[in-house]
Amino acid sequence: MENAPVYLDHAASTPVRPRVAEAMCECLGPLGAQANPSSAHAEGRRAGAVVLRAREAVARLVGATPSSILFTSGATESDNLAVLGAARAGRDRGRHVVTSRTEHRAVLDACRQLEREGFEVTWLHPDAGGRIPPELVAGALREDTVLVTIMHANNETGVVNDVAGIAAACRGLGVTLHVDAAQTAGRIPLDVVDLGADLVAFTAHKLGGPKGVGALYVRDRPRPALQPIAFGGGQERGLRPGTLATHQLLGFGLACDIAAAELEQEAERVAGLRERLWEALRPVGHAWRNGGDGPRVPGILNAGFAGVEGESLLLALAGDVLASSGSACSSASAEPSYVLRALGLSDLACQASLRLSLGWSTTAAEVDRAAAAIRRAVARLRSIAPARATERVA
Amino acid sequence: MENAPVYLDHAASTPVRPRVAEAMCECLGPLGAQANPSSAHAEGRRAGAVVLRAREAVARLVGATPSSILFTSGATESDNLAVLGAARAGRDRGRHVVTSRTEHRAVLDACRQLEREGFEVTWLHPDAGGRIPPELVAGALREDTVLVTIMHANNETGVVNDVAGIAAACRGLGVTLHVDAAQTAGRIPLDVVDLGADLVAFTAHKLGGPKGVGALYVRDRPRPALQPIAFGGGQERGLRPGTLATHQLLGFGLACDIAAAELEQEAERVAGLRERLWEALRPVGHAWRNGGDGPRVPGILNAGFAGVEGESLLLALAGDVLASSGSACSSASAEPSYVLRALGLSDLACQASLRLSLGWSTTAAEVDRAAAAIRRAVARLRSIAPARATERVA
Amino acid sequence: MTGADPYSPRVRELFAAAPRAGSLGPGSGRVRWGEAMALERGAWVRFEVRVEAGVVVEARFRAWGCPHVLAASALAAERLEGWAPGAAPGLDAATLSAELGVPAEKLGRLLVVEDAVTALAAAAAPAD
Amino acid sequence: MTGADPYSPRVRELFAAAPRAGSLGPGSGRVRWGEAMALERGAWVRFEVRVEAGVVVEARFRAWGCPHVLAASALAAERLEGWAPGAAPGLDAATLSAELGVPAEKLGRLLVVEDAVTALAAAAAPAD
Ligand SMILES: Cc1ncc(COP(=O)(O)O)c(C=O)c1O
Ligand SMILES: Cc1ncc(COP(=O)(O)O)c(C=O)c1O
Repeated sequence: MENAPVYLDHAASTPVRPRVAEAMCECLGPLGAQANPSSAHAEGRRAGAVVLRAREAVARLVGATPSSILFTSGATESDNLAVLGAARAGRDRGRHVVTSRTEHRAVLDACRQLEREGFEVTWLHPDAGGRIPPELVAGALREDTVLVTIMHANNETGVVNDVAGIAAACRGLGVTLHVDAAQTAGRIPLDVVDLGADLVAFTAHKLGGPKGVGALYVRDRPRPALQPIAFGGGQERGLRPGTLATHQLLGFGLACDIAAAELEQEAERVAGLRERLWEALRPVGHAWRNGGDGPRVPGILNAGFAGVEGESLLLALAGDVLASSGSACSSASAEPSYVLRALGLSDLACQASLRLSLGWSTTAAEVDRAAAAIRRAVARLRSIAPARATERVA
Repeated sequence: MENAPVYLDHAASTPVRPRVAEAMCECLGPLGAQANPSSAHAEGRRAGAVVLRAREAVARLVGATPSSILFTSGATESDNLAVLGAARAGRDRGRHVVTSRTEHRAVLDACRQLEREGFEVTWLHPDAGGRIPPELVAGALREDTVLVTIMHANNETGVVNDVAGIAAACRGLGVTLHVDAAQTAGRIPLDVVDLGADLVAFTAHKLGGPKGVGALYVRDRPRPALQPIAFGGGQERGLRPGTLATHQLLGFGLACDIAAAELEQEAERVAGLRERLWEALRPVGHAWRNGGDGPRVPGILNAGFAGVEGESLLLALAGDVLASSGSACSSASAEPSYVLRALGLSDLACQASLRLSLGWSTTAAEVDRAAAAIRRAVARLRSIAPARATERVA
Repeated sequence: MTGADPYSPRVRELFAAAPRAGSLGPGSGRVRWGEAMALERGAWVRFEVRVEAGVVVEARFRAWGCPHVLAASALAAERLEGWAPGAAPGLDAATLSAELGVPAEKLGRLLVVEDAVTALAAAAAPAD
Repeated sequence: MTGADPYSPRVRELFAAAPRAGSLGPGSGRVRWGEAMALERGAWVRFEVRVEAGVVVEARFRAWGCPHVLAASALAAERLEGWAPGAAPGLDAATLSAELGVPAEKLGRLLVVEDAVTALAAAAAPAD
């Protein structure tokens, strides 16, 4: 693997932890839990017990009770169930929703759908550091606000919002607070009670688990009103129907257990690697970090290189480093990142930016190799660019 | 495995085919396709290529073009997207929906949700054989009908509807036809063009693939209007957002390939085993088959045993045979099967019925072992029941 | 949610052994029976007892229904031995269900067991 | 959908080699340049040519933008050699994009390359 490109795209998806993959394989094998976990017979109950343990593991990682964890197909679905579900359930009380411009598209697009359904959405702008200050949320609340949805950490910049502060602003006002924690669960300590949110979205594939499975925390007491987005079957307390995917949940739960066991030590290690990467990149000159100071997840370095365009940088790096210029789902589009634009960056600066995201599989040697490759690629692209392009960064 | 109970619950979920499990494990391993299939870099594209091949395999199995296959988390989600999505998209043209009493709960409950949203639903009753005759559908159509949703084969009785006939009744009337084919894909020849449906729901875990992944066929030309039930990310033509689960899709695709290669031979083999089972059960006396004559899937035998109650029969069999008295998702509830009731069976007859479902893993030796165990258990329970219970079957 | 065993060990044991299932054979004393049926609830239960000197010396049950109904009937039959008709049998649904750990959604069915006990109590009551 | 390579082999080749990237060195003949910039579209392109006896004998480009912009600029620079200013250069966005297999959503960016060629053509046009 010495010559394989360095994978610095953990924010898009983490490789599955080997122990997780192994356990999932066993579950898929002839002696695995193959029956439908809703079946009443012994094999069904055995699968059901796997589901139960997974629910407990997810709950443990985030300080929740098992009964408050609903399984979904990923954070996209969790976000939709939370945003559409809470707003629709509250539409008789009010039709105002508060969110931010830097949410993941799952939240943004769900909010746009709410607008089509007659809701009014307040789109908050982050401060220059990329954060949504609690005061800003407090100022946006109205009598008819039914839902506030603000992400825990942003998937492009890694900056962490003061969710507890936002929760305090919402408290007692009958507002449901949803938090997209896809980028934080398993990466930084996260306790749903401390967060104070009513709904929190998670996904397995950002914390060493498989793709295609996630969870929504739904606070127990008081339980926020939630209208399902799909119906039938009665699974997950009638809020999320469909046969539960035993092997997927097993992998999710085990990944949570591993993440929980290594959380603080890994957070420190990965943050150290991120700083090592940044220090190794700075000598290239005319480089900056997006997202300012303040709390951020350990694994994301969003850096700009004047005179360089992100997509070309990625292609120049292709044999050496795998990364993204924005979020994976928008990486195919030619649009500059809406998240960086919302931070107030110029077009040039947005397009000169690269998201390098580290995680459990990242080593110091990889960081050094990646940094050297990035320095070379930046220098080469600058030598091709118009001379003034390197100077022109807002 | 000589003493393991015989698994006769393929209609609830099939065991994953060993080759499918193996390929999925490889995909989850260190050299697998671990990146986000939406990522633009080489690893992302490699994952994307896996997704593409899976899409082609699913399409091939059902005679569709790859671009008409959307991936989902299972048939429950596919049904919801189809039913809610087509009706909501058509609500300006009309608010009438036609379905049947014997649909899967994913369709039933989605239709009930449409009723809450102001749609009027016509709930058709099956004939005594459990089928919805095309004439019945034709008679229910109105000027304002926007959606007809009728399943291909029923998951409790296995009876197959004349979907082509139903499609003919709908043709030219601007009605979208959705078909839940969870129980037929990979089990009997199925060609979406021959079916003539606009939307068809599939799930991997009924055809030897993994749980938690499915598909919705959306006809290409003309393309039915469909409003998504979740938003964000832009995946699957904007109709179904969320990171695609590469390993799951790989498993789904491979299971489709295997099913396609063995389709006719397996259908014959499994139907033969089903008849062998029935012939071996008949000597117990006072036994009948639910679902009458006519086309049915090979793997489902729904049989009644006078004087016996289904749940007790299942428990008496627990060490020998794993089966269900109804669908898996309702097996925990104490309600008699709504499907059998819709067929006109008495309470006693409904509750005396057992669904024995066979599939790729079932052998003749297993069938013989299961039949012997069932005969014993029926005899034992009859010896406990009030003497007249065995005679009183409507 | 999923995963829990719906049957307590006691239910499994009574279901598997079904002690006192069947009918009374010929013998001395008075034989009395009580029956209740609610097919829509999925239960049909019959008790037979042999009464000697004002006390049940032998009890049998027959039952059609789910494992909880069968187990509750077996338990009731066991308790009926030694019971003196005329006294309250104390075998109501709540008591049986508590002892057997029956899930709430099955309570309706245990009422049928209770009804059969009640019918038996009426049939066995000493003529005064 | 997913899985397809967004870059044609020709784009990859031109991007990797970037022939004619940079500026002209000192030499004989007339040097002319043309530039276009559309930062919001993510492209900034500059061409320099050396004209001798009414014909471009040497061309260079500089470009800031995505791989398609860089590849199109390199291709245009190659084609500019041998071009006689005054004649139409024939290097519009549609031509370049067809030759390179550029996806539709990138066409706006190739217009910037075309604009830079147009600016060059104006600057290099023989004074009459
Ligand atoms: C912040 C955030 N929310 C939601 C999602 C969507 O999660 P999933 O891929 O599980 O649908 C992602 C990543 O894709 C994310 O980073
Ligand atoms: C007819 C039918 N439709 C839908 C479903 C739901 O499929 P899934 O388990 O993939 O959600 C099933 C089985 O569970 C089924 O048998």
